[in-house]
Amino acid sequence: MTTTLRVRGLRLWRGDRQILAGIDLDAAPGEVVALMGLSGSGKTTVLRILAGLERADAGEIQVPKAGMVFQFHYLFEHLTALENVCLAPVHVQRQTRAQAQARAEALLGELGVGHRAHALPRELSGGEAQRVAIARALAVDPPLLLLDEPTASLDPARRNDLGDVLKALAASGRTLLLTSHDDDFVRDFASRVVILAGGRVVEQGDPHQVLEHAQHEETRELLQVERQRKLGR
Amino acid sequence: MTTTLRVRGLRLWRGDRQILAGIDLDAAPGEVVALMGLSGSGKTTVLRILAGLERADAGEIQVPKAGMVFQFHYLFEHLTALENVCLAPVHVQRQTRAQAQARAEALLGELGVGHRAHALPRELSGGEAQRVAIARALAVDPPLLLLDEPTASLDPARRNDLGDVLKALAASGRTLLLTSHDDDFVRDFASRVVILAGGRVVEQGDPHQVLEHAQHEETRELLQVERQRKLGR
Amino acid sequence: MIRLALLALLLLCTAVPAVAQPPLRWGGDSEGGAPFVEADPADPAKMIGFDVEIAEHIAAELGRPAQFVQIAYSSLDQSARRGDFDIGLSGIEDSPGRRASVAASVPYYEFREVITVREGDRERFRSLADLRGRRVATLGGTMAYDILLEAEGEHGLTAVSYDDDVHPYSDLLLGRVDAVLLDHVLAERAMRRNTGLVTHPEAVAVGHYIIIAAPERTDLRDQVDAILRAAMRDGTLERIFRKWDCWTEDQPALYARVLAAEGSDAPGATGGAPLGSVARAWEALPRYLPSLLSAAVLTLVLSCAAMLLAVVLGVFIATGRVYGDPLTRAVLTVYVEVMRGTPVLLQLFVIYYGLAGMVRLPAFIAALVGLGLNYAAYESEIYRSALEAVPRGQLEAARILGLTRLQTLRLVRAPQAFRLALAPMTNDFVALLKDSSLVSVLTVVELTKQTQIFATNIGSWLVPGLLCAALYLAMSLPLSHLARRLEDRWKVATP
Amino acid sequence: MIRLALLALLLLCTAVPAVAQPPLRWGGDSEGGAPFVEADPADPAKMIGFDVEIAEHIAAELGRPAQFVQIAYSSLDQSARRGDFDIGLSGIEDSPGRRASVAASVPYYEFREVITVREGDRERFRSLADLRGRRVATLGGTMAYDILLEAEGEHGLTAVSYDDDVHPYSDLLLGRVDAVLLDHVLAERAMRRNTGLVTHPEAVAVGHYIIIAAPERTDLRDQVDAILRAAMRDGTLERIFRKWDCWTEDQPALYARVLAAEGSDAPGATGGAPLGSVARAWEALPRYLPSLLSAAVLTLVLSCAAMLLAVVLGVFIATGRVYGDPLTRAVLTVYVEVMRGTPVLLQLFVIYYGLAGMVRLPAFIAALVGLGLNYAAYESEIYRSALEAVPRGQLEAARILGLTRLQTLRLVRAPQAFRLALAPMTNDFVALLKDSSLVSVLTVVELTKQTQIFATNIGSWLVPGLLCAALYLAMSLPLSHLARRLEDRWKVATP
Ligand SMILES: Nc1ncnc2c1ncn2[C@@H]1O[C@H](COP(=O)(O)OP(=O)(O)OP(=O)(O)O)[C@@H](O)[C@H]1O
Ligand SMILES: Nc1ncnc2c1ncn2[C@@H]1O[C@H](COP(=O)(O)OP(=O)(O)OP(=O)(O)O)[C@@H](O)[C@H]1O
Ligand SMILES: [Mg+2]
Ligand SMILES: [Mg+2]
Repeated sequence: MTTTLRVRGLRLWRGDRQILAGIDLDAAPGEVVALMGLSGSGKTTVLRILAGLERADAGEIQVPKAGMVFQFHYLFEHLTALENVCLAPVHVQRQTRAQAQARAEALLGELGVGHRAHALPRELSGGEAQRVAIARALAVDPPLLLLDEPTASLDPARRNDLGDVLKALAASGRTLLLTSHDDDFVRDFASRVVILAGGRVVEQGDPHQVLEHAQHEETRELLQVERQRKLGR
Repeated sequence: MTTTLRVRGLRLWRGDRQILAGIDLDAAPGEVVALMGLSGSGKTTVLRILAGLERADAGEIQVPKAGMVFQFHYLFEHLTALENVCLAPVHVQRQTRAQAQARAEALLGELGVGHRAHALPRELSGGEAQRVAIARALAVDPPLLLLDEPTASLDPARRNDLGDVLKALAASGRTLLLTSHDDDFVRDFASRVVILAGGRVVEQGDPHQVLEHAQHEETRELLQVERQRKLGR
Repeated sequence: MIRLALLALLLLCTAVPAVAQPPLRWGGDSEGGAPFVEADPADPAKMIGFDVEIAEHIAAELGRPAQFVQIAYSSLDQSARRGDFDIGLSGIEDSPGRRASVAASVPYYEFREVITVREGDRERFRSLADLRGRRVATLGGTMAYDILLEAEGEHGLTAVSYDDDVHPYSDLLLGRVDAVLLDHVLAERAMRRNTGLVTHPEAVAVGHYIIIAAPERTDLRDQVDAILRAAMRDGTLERIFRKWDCWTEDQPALYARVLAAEGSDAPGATGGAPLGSVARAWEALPRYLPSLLSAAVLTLVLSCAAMLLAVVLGVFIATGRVYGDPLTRAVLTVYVEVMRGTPVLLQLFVIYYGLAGMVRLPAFIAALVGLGLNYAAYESEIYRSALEAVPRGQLEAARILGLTRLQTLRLVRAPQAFRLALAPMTNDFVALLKDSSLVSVLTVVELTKQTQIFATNIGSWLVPGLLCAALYLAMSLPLSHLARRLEDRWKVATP
Repeated sequence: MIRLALLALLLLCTAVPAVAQPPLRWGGDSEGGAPFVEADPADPAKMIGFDVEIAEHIAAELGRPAQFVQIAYSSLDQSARRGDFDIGLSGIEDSPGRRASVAASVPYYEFREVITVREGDRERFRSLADLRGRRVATLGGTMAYDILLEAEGEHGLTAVSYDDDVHPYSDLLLGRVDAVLLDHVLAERAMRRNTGLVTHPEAVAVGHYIIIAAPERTDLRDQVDAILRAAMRDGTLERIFRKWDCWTEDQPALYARVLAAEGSDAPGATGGAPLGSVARAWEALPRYLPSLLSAAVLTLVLSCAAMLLAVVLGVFIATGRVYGDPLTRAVLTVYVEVMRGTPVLLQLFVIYYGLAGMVRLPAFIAALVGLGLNYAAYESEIYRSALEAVPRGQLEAARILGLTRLQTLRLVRAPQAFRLALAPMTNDFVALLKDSSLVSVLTVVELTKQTQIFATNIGSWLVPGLLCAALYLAMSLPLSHLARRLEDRWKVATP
């Protein structure tokens, strides 16, 4: 198995709080790895370090060029949805404008926001903006794609559409690393789940296995109330 | 039943797109009403109109003073989490600073972000910011509380904490109107669900009833894939 | 702090007039010299001259001690309106404009406007008509100057105005001008001072000296009129003028006219807005408009070019300060602080004179470079701050997409920063239009300088000032308008 | 466009000197008058005077035609360095400072510094020591002025410097000063012009006239030296000075010394940086520093007060333009455009003179109000733009919490806008420090004006200019520093 992503002993402090206390993580082409953990457990931080937006205080990282979808989309405010998606293909990949535009329109359509292509970010609904941001990341087609809570603002229908898109991408040899609070989504679309707690990876493996029969205290805590609720129903 | 909120025939156009095509909506003290619908169906728009941030093109609205939690939190960037929560109690409700601060700390603690009270918004994780925003809205204790996707960035554990807080609020006579994509959350904590589609309310009622035995095509479409998936599992 | 407060207090106090026994404060210009007002060579603390004696006579008649107040000749009207003195007399010419803006007495002396030329030209230049194509000097703000402006059109001569009555004659001797038109009193004085000049006795026109007071002091003016009339009747005025060797046969006729008009409304006795001087300025306007307009064009070209330089340089400096290594940043910070913190005037001097050893820049280029370098410091600060205000998320999104730093700057950061920088930039451009007037020290004649020339020449700031303001406005308004339209367009894109 | 281009071209061309047959261009100031250089009253195109004859003699010896270039006396050194002429002579005094900054010839004339007083004071004031507590006039930038500055400390007199050599004597007659110290050539000329004055023949000091050239033209200077020496030997110089009635018995002794020193190194013949004049200025500095510092304090007080007014008013205007009804907005927009678009100088005039009829503001207050009102327009634009750049979500969040508009402005919008406005505001404050110099037209003596007085008095801009720049910098740097620290602190809060 060719490892695209290899992380060993990632550590990070913020002031005197240790956010990451030694994270080990691997991901190979074809995998959809889901990072789960309590809010504030450092999921976003891990993705940002992998994307090169932040520096770890310690640790080894081996990472290919990565694309990223941010938790708060960060669309370019002065450009329309379509222009947002076309920017990198035209200026980084040197595609012709027509070529880039055609692909962008296809992507936006696939994610169900084709009809908002000419809207500015501030004119989009939360879920629309989220999907435009996903389209923007997909347009450059990076070998590793980092998605931070891509399902947060999506309704169940859109969420499954996105799941299908991601699965297809993985099947074509990309590596996907995403964070999510949605255990249903993770169960349905991730090939592996990684549970983060106390700045460490406490458990990982097949989503069904991990989420239904959590071995670790922390995993149970994360899902506990949820499970109690499900049981009590 | 005293109606706190009464909306009739709400209509809104954006350019030549009709976003709202005649919404009727009621909510009484003690209710937790969940607004569901596809991304882009106008949920946020309805809340914004009720909050007085936007004007409808037509319709009657009868609405008490409302608080609101935004889809993208909109914390005051120059103030710490605690200062964000204290601002309105001190300057609008004329509480003493000590009084406001004590209550703010309690609220933040209840929502699990007490340890981040002195962080600036940009130093918070997505879920932390979301919860600070919720605390800010709760601090002024308005008779009607509008929450736009309050669960979007929350993990299952935090989500249930929030659900309990909201239920308690309703029990004390507040009216709650929230939007959500999370059918589990709605099922567990909403007293009524309202399905928005094509700019209209297509169905409403008890969440279990509506979500399990949807009468309308649009509701089924919204949940369809989800249900198929659940069945197929 | 105490020292500052004292200083401020002092400044406040100096402007508050002391109120004691009321002497008659009379204003005049002792630089004007004999026979009007001058310091007594024997006792310089004492003023002598016919205007002095008339003022003292009036004070005596009013039963008040006379107190002299030194006022520059060209400021007499203004000072009268400000109330810096009670009455003013110093060879002040009668004119409708003056009558409209201050309270004016009856005329007390009649003078003739006469032409003075070099001895060699005695026969060639006998009248204004003979002076076609020649430069004719006079004192700005006088009737003589108005006559010359008229003659520019009629006789094709060039009027040259001076701020004093000495240099017209010395420049006549030097050959810089070919004739001087001034009143016979000044001309005679000049003849005494200089040899080689000759004055034609024929009057080109006649005028009168009057006494002025603040517009609202018509009571005082009426008293002065009564005293003057009495002095005409009883020979007091004649005695004074004879003593100063200024008595001419024109005076009895003038006195007769003044005394005959007693009781009837004196001309312009009504006061009111300074319409007269405005009218005179409007009349002169067509002659000045072309040079004002071309000065405005120069100002605009200079400002645009300098602003262009400032913007380009400012962008580089700002980029360097945001992206550069610590050394680059330090060097650029020093540049900005020094250029911004020291007067541009000094910088212009350094560039024009200081660098002359290395490179002799033409004045226009030196002005452009000086203003451009100075404003670049200001612009760079605006851009730096605007660039730093672009939200980090926008830059991170660009970076993650693989945009280079330059691409990020060009495609994401600069477009968003520009919106923030637009208003301060517009401010600076509008300010630069006016600041460019500093380059007049480098002999570049731009709008302000040209206005000054105009104002000196017609002897009033009102119309030239308004016109100058209007021209500056005409340059800045389209700019503001454009900036506002751009802003409005971008506002749509604000989250 | 074509017209603009032509204009620019024209401006470019005027500065490029024509290169043809090489006449000897010699610079002098014809305003200096006889017996140095003046226009021939008989033929004003011709210059006459002993310096003219010496220049023509040198040109003849060099086999080149002589061509006169008019240069203001105080600019002679600067023009020499710029290369505006080949040699300069016009009663130019020898001094170490001058020798260090231009190429200087051997002395060709020795003069005595003498004291002139009013006839009545002949016995009272015989020496500088007699003039304790008195005002003594002279020409700025001369040796005499240096002597007076020395005497200020030693004899407790007050040195008063003038830009020309006429007014010291006329003011002496007027009693504004009690004595004049100048060289005997100027003194004698003044005695001929004025009555009532008397000059004591005793020399307070002696000095020499020299010929100057650009620092690098030592070749030319050496040729001039050779010609001057020859002219000393063969009596040419004596003949010239006798003709102009300036020959004195001091000259043969001078010539003997000059000729004896031939071959040995002439003093300061090495050229180099203008250390001499700098040294002289440093020497004069302690006398000027107090007034410069208090002028700087005045500038600072005025600027701070005006900026405060501008900020407060600017906040109100910006608020009105953002929140006001359409009429308020329109009125405020007009205010901003007019105040911003027209020169502040004009506005100061209107406030000081124009409003004098309604309210007579003290100069300092008028200056403060004028600058404040003008800058308020600029500040308001900055604030308006910054207020409008605050993200809508922040305002909506405030509104939903029940904050009033004013509370939102105060607690949310302004604090976030201020960060954006800080850099342009700092720019404006720093600019205002310099712009406040405009108020000198209202007779307020601030830093620039005081520097000018200093520079005129010591006859050089170098040290006063640097000092002035340093003082302005000293005022603006703490401000910039503070602004940057504030910005850094806020940067932390940027999303
Ligand atoms: N700039 C910062 N300064 C200080 N602390 C920070 C900063 N950014 C993040 N943190 C803290 O680091 C911790 C991890 O943040 P991170 O955003 O990685 O959490 P997360 O797992 O993504 O949470 P969520 O699910 O809420 O998005 C949080 O407690 C957060 O408050
Ligand atoms: N300012 C605007 N200009 C134009 N269209 C807008 C604007 N704001 C929202 N819209 C459009 O109105 C529709 C409804 O938006 P709204 O934000 O109410 O959707 P939503 O139901 O909240 O969706 P989501 O679940 O994605 O948040 C969307 O299609 C959106 O693109
Ligand atoms: Mg996160
Ligand atoms: Mg929404």
